[in-house]
Amino acid sequence: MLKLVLDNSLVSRARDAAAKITGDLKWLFESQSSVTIERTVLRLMGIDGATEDGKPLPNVVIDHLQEKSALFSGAAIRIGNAMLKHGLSAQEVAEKVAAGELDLSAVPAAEPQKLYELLGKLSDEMLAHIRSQRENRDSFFEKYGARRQPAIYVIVATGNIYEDATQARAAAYNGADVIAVIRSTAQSLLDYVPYGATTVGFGGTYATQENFRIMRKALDEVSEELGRYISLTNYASGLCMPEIAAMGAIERLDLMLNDAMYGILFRDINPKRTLLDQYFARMINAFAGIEIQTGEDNYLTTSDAVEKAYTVTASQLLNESFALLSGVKLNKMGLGHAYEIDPEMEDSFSYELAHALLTRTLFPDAPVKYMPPTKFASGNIFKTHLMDAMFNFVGQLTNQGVQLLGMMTEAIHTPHLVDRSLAIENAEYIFKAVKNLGDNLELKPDSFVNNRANSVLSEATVFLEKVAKDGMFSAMANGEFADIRRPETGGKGLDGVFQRDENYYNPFMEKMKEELGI
Amino acid sequence: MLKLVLDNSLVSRARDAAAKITGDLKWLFESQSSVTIERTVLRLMGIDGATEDGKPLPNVVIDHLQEKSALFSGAAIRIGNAMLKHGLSAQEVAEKVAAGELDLSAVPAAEPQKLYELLGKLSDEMLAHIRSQRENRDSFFEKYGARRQPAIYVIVATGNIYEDATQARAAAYNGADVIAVIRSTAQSLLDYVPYGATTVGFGGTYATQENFRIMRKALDEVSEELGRYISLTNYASGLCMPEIAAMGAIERLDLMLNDAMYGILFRDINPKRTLLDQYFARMINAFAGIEIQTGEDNYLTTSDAVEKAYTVTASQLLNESFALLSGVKLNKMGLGHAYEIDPEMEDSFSYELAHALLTRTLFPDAPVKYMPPTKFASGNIFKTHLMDAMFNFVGQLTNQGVQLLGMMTEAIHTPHLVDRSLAIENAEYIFKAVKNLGDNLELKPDSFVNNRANSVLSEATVFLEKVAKDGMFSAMANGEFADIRRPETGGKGLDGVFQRDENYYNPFMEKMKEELGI
Amino acid sequence: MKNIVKPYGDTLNDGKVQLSFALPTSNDARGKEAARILILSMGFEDAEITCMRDLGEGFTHFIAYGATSASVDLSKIKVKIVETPVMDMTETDRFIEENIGRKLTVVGACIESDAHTVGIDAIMNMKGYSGRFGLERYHQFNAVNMGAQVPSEELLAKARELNADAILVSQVVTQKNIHVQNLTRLIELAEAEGLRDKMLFICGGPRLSHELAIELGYDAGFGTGSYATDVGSYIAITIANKK
Amino acid sequence: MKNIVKPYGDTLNDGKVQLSFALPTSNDARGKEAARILILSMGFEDAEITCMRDLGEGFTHFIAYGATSASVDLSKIKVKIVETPVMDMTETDRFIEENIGRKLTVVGACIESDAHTVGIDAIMNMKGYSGRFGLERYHQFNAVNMGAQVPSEELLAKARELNADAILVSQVVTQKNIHVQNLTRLIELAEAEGLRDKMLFICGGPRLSHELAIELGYDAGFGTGSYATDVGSYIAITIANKK
Ligand code: B12
Ligand code: B12
Ligand SMILES: Cc1ncc(COP(=O)(O)O)c(C=O)c1O
Ligand SMILES: Cc1ncc(COP(=O)(O)O)c(C=O)c1O
Repeated sequence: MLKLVLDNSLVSRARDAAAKITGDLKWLFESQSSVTIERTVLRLMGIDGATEDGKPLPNVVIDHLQEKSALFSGAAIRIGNAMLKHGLSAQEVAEKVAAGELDLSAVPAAEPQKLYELLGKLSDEMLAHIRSQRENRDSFFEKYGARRQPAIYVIVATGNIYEDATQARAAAYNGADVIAVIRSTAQSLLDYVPYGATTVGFGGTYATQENFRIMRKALDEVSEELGRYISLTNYASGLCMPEIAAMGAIERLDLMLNDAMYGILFRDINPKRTLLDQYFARMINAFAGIEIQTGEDNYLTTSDAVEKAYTVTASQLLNESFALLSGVKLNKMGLGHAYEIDPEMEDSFSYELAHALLTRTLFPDAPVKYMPPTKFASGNIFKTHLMDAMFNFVGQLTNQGVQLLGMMTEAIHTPHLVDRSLAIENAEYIFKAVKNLGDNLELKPDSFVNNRANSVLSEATVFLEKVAKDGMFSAMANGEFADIRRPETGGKGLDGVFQRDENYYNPFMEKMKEELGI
Repeated sequence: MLKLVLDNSLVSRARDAAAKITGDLKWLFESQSSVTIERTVLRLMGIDGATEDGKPLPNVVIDHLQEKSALFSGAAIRIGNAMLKHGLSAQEVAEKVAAGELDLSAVPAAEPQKLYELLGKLSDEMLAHIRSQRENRDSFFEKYGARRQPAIYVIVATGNIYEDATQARAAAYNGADVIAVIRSTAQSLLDYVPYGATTVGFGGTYATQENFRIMRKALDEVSEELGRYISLTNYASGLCMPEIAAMGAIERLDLMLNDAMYGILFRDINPKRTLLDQYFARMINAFAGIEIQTGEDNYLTTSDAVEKAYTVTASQLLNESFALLSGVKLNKMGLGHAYEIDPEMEDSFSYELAHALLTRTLFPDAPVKYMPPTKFASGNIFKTHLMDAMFNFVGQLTNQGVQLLGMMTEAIHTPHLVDRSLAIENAEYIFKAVKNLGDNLELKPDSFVNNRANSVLSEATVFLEKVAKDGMFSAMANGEFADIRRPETGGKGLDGVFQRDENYYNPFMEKMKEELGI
Repeated sequence: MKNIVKPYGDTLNDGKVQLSFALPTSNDARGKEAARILILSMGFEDAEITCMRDLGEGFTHFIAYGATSASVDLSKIKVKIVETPVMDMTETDRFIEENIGRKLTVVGACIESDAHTVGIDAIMNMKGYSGRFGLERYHQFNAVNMGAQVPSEELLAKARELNADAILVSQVVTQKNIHVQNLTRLIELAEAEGLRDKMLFICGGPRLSHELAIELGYDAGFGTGSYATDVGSYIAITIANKK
Repeated sequence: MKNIVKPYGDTLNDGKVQLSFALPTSNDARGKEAARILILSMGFEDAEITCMRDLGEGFTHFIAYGATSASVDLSKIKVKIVETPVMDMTETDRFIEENIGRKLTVVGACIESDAHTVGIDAIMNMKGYSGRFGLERYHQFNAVNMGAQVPSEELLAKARELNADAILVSQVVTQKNIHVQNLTRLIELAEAEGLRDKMLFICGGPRLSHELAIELGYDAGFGTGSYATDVGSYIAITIANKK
């Protein structure tokens, strides 16, 4: 493969700065919790369903506890107490709360030993299920063979889960390895996860547990037909990050879009809330063996891909560092980047080659997620198809982990059946044509490509060192990320963050930490 | 640029063998002539036009001389005698012959000094015109700047010269550098050049002098509008090779498809006739500063591009050697090759890179003509567009001279206006994207690409050495070229070849030889 | 005078059109015939299926060329286009100074569920787009960009508060015609609040045209490839003319 | 039972079709409107012009998506297809031996102005195509390939001389329907010479279908992706059945 010669001192300076930035936030992870983290605990304890007017039971219960100022020790204890006291299942407890028949704050504390035994049993059961899903995935890959690299990743985005399933099956049949169900616009901003199968959405389909199940089933069937394991992915992102991660773990999603900072920067979610939520969400992903995928492409769809290339590198290093804190393995970190260079630019391919190699070189074990041209995609489908071909070329030449295929209709509509199939044909042709091309070539050390990679790295290093000095929160407040100002106390969802008390207990987090060795 | 390391001993062995093969044919060039060579002389003396039933006057005159067994000294002397005797212009002489009013064989020989003076004057005039056309071309390039490399070469093929002109102007407007007017099917096999403007043809438009003129005028106009000199090309190929070369020289075509062996192998024209005709045709091209282009693509459209890759190399070396004998400069030899590898093949791009680099490395000064995928182009226009993109990529990466653009509708119809414009867009995008990519890269000496190039070269060398031993004519008779048997006395047009007598005189050939230093 | 034209492949009025679509049919001779008949029933005179690809799930992709019998009379084409001339930044500033004599206030936003701000930013932000500065950079514009996902109510409230001369709305997402819904709602609210005639209502986005904007009750619409210069000139000249 | 279908973009029967064509119109709002109206007049319910490109010489290229109102009833589709089963080389040889008991003679050519021999070679030559041997390799076929640009008269003369069981004609060039002319001429000559019913007449080429072949008076036609196996089986079975 083509090899970059990077300035190693820059590499370690950048990594150190990232570690310092994320390390400085340990206090947050160790002392705070949020409503969605607690709702996640409820879900993992088996609470599911929604009231008649669509409010999910986990929200009903947590809102109830918050209202009663009874959330500081975490939801698990409160539910455990009620289960023991009334001899109910967790679900029954939640239903009673929803019916207004039970005030959890009024339930007396159970005998600690019994309580912890119960919580221990409940959490063991769920973690065993998640573990078994992880093993199922492993055995599928064993049976059908490992995922190809770059893996062919396509999206479905009809808004209707049943239509999505049809399109997903067709995509698999056409050669896709990974199916992403694109989420309805701005689900990020919902402080609950909708319930049940959904057939209406804008630009995508809601992430719900039932939708996950429907899609997983469709893909398991088609995997068997094709003798190739088809992976499924969705978004553990926004105000319900850990809940969706948990749903994904339960339903055996294989990858999850899960960026440490996306919510803050691109959705104006409160910084503390986001960083805290991602900590637990990633732990769940790590435990479930789910590959996380980060959203660095978002920096480039908004800003210039050459000028701001370093923000991608910086974000990757931060995402890596945050992920390590949550126990994510290096080979499950689908760090992101994107081919967003202006096609009218001379040597656009060489620039992109430099950026793509930089990512691969900095993160050799990561199944890097490579995003296609979108910003400069135009209504000229023939031209866009060619830009996607160049993207596929770089993807194969630099051996990316996951190739999120570009669609020739990117500038027009969410993908039609035909668009997706032609995108796969494009990737398969190019991948095959340049399969081992890289083995023939060497990169000149004094070449533009090598120099460009080093200069991007150097800009990223300087940036990270500044953030390390200022601290993450003030850097965000000062608009140092993506030119967007995000004050520590601004944005959505801060009221969902709370300081834990000394009795706080989250059985899942404890056990996962132990198993993940963090 | 990427550099091949070729086995130099193979290079010289191959070149030596080619020189031996072509050198062995000097007797042919020095002792024989053909009807089309003589018709060319007439044309250069200013004879043009056709009888009412469409028979061109040069044919009328030469047929007359042949019938009268009066051609052995060449046509020039006979015409000169008649001009002097009757005080007529060459054209008037021809018209009288056509009207049956003049028997050239009956005209007594003129006084030698007067005769040679007249022929000298006539030939000086025409050669001066051709020279001035060459200078015009040079000054256009000086004024507008040199041709870009790779130059963008597209075809027009409507069958109607006026429609062709519209399409050519549009193509220039869209970015084309070279326009080829594709010839009506099998004009090769006509032993005359049709006369006048034509509006009906199959798969192309007849090559006629008037059509050349119409197209040159259109392109001169558009060159001025765009401030870019648009080159024009056609086919000096088939049974009228030198006549068409002469027409092109007169009308300032800039390139000519002119292969030494195409007619023999792919049109079953007699080997002697073809090799003889190409000798004079190339001399005219050389004198006129016209870039010749050879037809190695034809080997690959019929046979497998990997298995028979060596036939391309062998043909290039022979074409080079024949061209040198005719005085063609190295920088006017547009040797051909083609991207005809099966897109379903793994590493098709690397194979092609090896072949394309081999051509560029063997002929560093040649404005190599690179032909697009045609055989594996399918009715899937999106896929074909991608194959053309890979072709454009290799073209830029290996710095080819002329890129004959592929059309996404190659497998469907002769190009529509839209197809051509999208093809140009494709090339311009890719050329720009990978403009200086090659400067970043080095080819590993032990790489597949380098080894492949050497092995093709070695197969070509072995082949050429065998042909050198057997002699060109017996090799052809034995089917060693393209697996097609072409006996020395077979094929069309042998009856048009004759042994010159000791008085033979072709003023144009003499003078051009002198000026070209051959 | 009539001027009837048809699509052009390589001969005037040959009617040649390329088509590509999926059908829920089998990838075989029957499917091909279905596609051919479908194309003929669209008024094509012939239909050459050049490619069939199996899409799975019972669908087949067809690529085809046909010669359409449809034609259009160019002499009958009427389009609504923004007709004010386009001035550059300094010209517009000078024009406002000379002809209006006060700064113009414009309030912009990407409304409702739409979060695609790049378009409105291109028009409004200092930096601009493709080398043309945005309205914030103009001396004679007071440009307020409210950003993404702004509820119509908030946009109108801000415009009322600032006594705006023009409202700029961006809509990029068009799935299920959501842009039409959103734009209609904004205008209806403005009318209900009596704001409609107090200021210019201008919308933009890649699938918007001046024509559609007029249809929806706006003063002007700007599509792909519009710049601050277009919008700025339009606002300045239109307001100067109104005076 | 009716089974009416429409093109499918991402929702059943949404009718979505992609189009691309040139019009002799300007590359501006007027041109765009002309293209839109043209598409609507082809029976599309909406027309989204996604791209306009200047082609020079007064032409503009349009790329568009539209939703067609046309549909096709699958239950009404009738296609003529070669219905004999396909056997491999050894099976065909055995079949001929057992059911006909003598070698079959076939004469092939690419007729008239057409010089594209790769297709007929793929069917006839020893080597075959895509891993399937050609008819020359079959023990029970006596295959004579006359090559390129063979005048119809010569092909018929050779077939008569060899007392052929089948004639194989290839036609690749289709510009201005030259293939239809050539194929028609051959059949007319054969009829005039009384040869038409003495042997099978089979044609092939990338733009040929069985349907078109039948229409032109041939026994069978083979298009893109046919192999010696298809043709060999068809000839063997049809001749065995005739006996
Ligand atoms: C960048 C981008 C994003 C970024 C937006 C970042 C940001 N801050 O804006 C992010 C990643 C956040 C994003 C998210 C989504 N996107 Co988006 N996105 C794009 C993309 C790639 C480019 C859009 C763009 O920036 N164009 C560049 C600007 C300069 O062009 P423009 O918007 O057309 O603006 C020009 C003119 O239209 C005009 N103009 C525009 N507005 C205005 C206003 C006025 C007043 C005036 C005068 C002029 C004017 O002037 C501008 C300059 O010339 C397009 C695909 C594409 N290539 O077009 C998809 C696209 C628009 N997105 C799409 C979708 C579906 C989404 C999501 C819903 C996906 C999902 N389910 O998560 C989300 C949700 C966003 C939401 N809630 O709206 C679809 C829309 C499909 C459709 N037709 O409905 C597209 C077409 C992609 C696709 N094929 O699926 N997206
Ligand atoms: C190779 C080729 C050539 C070679 C031919 C070499 C040779 N010995 O055959 C050369 C370079 C000589 C050539 C020349 C020309 N060509 Co050409 N050529 C092609 C090309 C690239 C490939 C054709 C091919 O070999 N296909 C592979 C074979 C295996 O496929 P096939 O022919 O379809 O055959 C299969 C089936 O159709 C079927 N089949 C075919 N025949 C038969 C017969 C029977 C009995 C049966 C049962 C089955 C059968 O079985 C085969 C195997 O599956 C096509 C473009 C393309 N990609 O298709 C243009 C193409 C066919 N050529 C074209 C043209 C215009 C020409 C020229 C006229 C150009 C010119 N003005 O000089 C000349 C003249 C040729 C002539 N007189 O006919 C056009 C035709 C346009 C049209 N639709 O009318 C095409 C489409 C290119 C283009 N877009 O312009 N060509
Ligand atoms: C990391 C990440 N999360 C979420 C989303 C989209 O989801 P939403 O619209 O709900 O923010 C994206 C979109 O690009 C993303 O990159
Ligand atoms: C060298 C050469 N001459 C001539 C031709 C075509 O002309 P014709 O059909 O008259 O042989 C070709 C076609 O590829 C060619 O390569």
